[in-house]
Amino acid sequence: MAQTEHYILNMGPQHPSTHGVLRVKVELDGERIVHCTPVMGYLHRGIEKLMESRTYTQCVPFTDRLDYVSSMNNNWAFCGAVEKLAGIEVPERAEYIRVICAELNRIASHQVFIGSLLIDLGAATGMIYAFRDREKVLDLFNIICGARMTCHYIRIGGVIKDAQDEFLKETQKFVDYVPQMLQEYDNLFTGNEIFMERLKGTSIITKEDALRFNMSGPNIRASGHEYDIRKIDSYGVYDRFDFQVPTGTKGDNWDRYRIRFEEIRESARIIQQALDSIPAGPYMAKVPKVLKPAKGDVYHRVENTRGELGFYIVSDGTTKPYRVHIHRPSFINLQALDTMCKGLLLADAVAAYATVDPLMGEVDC
Amino acid sequence: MWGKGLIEGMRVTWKHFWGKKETVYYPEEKLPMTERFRGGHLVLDEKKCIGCKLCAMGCPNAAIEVTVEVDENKKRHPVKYVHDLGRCLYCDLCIEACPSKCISWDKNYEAASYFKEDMKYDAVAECRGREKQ
Amino acid sequence: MHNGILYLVTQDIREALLPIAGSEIIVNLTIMALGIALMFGLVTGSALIFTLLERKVCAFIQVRIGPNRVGPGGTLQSLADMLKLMSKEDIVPQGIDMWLWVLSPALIFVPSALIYAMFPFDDGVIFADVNIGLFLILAITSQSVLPFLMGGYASNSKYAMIGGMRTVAQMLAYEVPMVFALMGVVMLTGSLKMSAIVEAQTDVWFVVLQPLAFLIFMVAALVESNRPPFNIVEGESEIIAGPFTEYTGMRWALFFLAEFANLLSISIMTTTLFLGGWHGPEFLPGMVWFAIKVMIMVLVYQWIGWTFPRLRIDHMLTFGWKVLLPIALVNVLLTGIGIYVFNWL
Amino acid sequence: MNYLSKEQLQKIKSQFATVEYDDSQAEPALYVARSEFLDLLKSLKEKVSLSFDRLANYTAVDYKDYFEIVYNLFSRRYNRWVTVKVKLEDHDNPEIESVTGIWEGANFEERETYDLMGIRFLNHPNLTRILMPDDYDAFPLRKDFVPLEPKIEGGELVWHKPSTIS
Repeated sequence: MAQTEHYILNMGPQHPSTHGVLRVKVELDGERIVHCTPVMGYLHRGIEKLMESRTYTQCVPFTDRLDYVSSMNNNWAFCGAVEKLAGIEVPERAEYIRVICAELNRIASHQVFIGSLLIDLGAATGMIYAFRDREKVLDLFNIICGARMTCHYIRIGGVIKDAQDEFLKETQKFVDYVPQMLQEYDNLFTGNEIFMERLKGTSIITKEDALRFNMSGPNIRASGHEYDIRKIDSYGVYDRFDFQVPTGTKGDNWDRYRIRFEEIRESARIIQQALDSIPAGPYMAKVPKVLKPAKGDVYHRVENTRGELGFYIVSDGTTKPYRVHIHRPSFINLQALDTMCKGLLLADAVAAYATVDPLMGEVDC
Repeated sequence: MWGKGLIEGMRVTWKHFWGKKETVYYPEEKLPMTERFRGGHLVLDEKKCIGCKLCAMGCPNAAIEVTVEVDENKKRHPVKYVHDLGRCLYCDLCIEACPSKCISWDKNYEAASYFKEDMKYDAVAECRGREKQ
Repeated sequence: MHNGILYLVTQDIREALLPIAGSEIIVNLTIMALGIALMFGLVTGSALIFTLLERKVCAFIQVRIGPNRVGPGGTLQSLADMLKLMSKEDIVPQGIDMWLWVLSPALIFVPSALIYAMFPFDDGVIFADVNIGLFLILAITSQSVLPFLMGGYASNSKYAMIGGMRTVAQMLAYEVPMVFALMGVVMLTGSLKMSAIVEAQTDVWFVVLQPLAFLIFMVAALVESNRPPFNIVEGESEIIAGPFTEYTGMRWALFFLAEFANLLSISIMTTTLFLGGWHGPEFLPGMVWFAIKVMIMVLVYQWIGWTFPRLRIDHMLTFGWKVLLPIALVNVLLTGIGIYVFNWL
Repeated sequence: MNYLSKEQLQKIKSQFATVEYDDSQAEPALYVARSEFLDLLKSLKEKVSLSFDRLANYTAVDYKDYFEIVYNLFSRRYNRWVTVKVKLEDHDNPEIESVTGIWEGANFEERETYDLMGIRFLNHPNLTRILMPDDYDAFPLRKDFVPLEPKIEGGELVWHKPSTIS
């Protein structure tokens, strides 16, 4: 029998659908994918190296640039690690503000996910709606810290500025708007038969595979493994809030989409509880101007919007970290891409990239 | 029934077609910036500045370059205060570091420029220009 | 006797010209030339208007304002776009099949423009009222697959190649149900002549008698003209722009023009075949009714396009062969029985 | 956040001859020799009483005269942590066995470490550069790293070692 050659297609780094500068080398047999290899490094800025030559305070703005759609969570991860290293106790109010901001950021990030998934499926209108609502969250950030994406708000020892009443009031308004917003998404595309058919049953990643590839975040939860660091290895004041960890059953694109959808709802619930019980008091611990943690190393992780974001920091007793390693969820999650895309059509591969939700700022670091 | 979701979706877009628009006519109509907004040029109050260079030291990306002169009363004054927008992270660390609270943002977000050289400006010169007006 | 306004005007011109030209052949040729010029003006003009319309409709659906800079309310935007495209550098990629590559954008416009000859715009206003009009339209539209394939093949680009291949697959899958859907209309009329089909809808529009065929036709027409949600040929998130990936400037504009000419032509076909063509209440001339209906159909097609996500190619082919074709066949059967019963009554 | 208890650490130490840890620390890291570390990791993962099923973090640190490989392990079942460290004394030619046989998910992280730190992993399925260009000839995260200078020569990008080290 005659053997046909496989068609090698380079998707990216400039491609309308790949998120940022992800390049995927796809081997095609007709329109079916035989093999796909992610190629990265186009956005490598060497943040780990840059941090080695900056003081701990100066490192925080660099974490904004990792996963630039969920900068609050990144700030929190780094600051949490440094606080652990230097033994700083964070005030109560700051912890609550952190939770509110991080969960708002989770909503915003998941909206980016929904938006980019929809544009990859060719529904530009849905994307605009998702981004329109994300804008409301960004406006909230603009009120509280003066920046929309690179917030640099959570600092070592607390938060830099107190949350104003205006912010809390506007947040309440947004939380009240969330159910209505999700209903509109449901009406426009969740119930849409074309959308369902494209997502259901495609690019399945089983629980075993997800564990094997060390995946985390919504991607592993969609496969049915309840692994949420907020729940199992709680940090901050997350243990005081009542929230569920939505899990999927099959681990297909549809599950990964629904998980994020439900997480927006849960995040809104957490924010509501935090708003109801936010205490008064200081928002910043007493932190020396020049921070000099003792010798040692620490690993601290938080549940970023994309999974488990961890900072491994080695201190040599000076004002600058000796070594920083960033455990980035998107980077690890990309390992599953080949398994997910095998045997699928090209159009599904695009949906698979979108549902794995890698963010190149974080992958390339 | 197959197709119900499609019709529901058509209804949503139909409603929005006639509904209120969210965007604005940009250059004519500008969104107001918040009180804490970080962006634009640094506004330097030349009189207040004590030339301690803490802002330049606090900057994580070396975007600020201050030249200081000591006058006859042994007081330090900034002669040049060059802020490079191309390097700036807008992280607010310089403003937080300032002991005399002499710098702030001008909140002008239209900072794009045609030439790379325009990204650098001297805040002292801008301050003097403002005073003349 | 026809009484369409345009027809009457043409007759006046003919009478005025006859003494000057002397010979009837010259008069006919002059009028023909005028008509062709008008036709091309209509096609290109409609493309300009539809670009703006498309962008405005899409903006309004997406809670945006849309183009608003060039001219009052952005009305001259498409003109500015056209000027920009014309002044662009003509980039010729390396390793292409030059002849096919150059021919493709030129040829793509031919079937799109050609079918306008068979459209009855008003009572008596039709360029070629041939007795196999509908058949000819279908035959010509199916030719549009060739330039796509040519462009895709000649571009020496992998995305373009996949796009070209997809065109063939979808064209095959949807041509057949479309023809069978239109069979119902033809059976009711008893003629393939376009004017006769419109005449037959004087009392009741075919959309009432043939609702199934109407829906099938709408879907198939969307596919034929590569409109979203069926724009898998140029599905921008998968294969950039399909066969047009390597084209720039004026060449790309020709593809663009053809796309909007196709949008107009499917709207005209829907109007003619199902919505009663130029028929409408007396207070407005037939021409105006026709234009209104076409415009509404254009808006409906754009509304559909901007609401749904794109289909996947295998779903689309399955839908065409396994759903639309059987329904179309059932429709033919039902129409046959209906006609028989009607005659028997 | 619990750390592995001292008793269990003691038990591990008794099983593996080269394991050492600082008893005075609250959360001491297990130092193990390269000859035994694969067995240790395997037993940490597979023993039911330990079941550290997740390689939460994996990295390497350059201490100028030696490298240290750090494994932060997490047990989902017992919600427990342990840190395992391996010292690589040979700074010029660091080599270690890959753990992809135990945790397949370490694949990318090991490639990253190879790319940025220059530690070679034996038995790794695909040990190529992942973030830096393929023809790059330096390891950025090492402490003695000097950036290479990119030059275009004959239409191709070539990386040059800087001639003068300042």
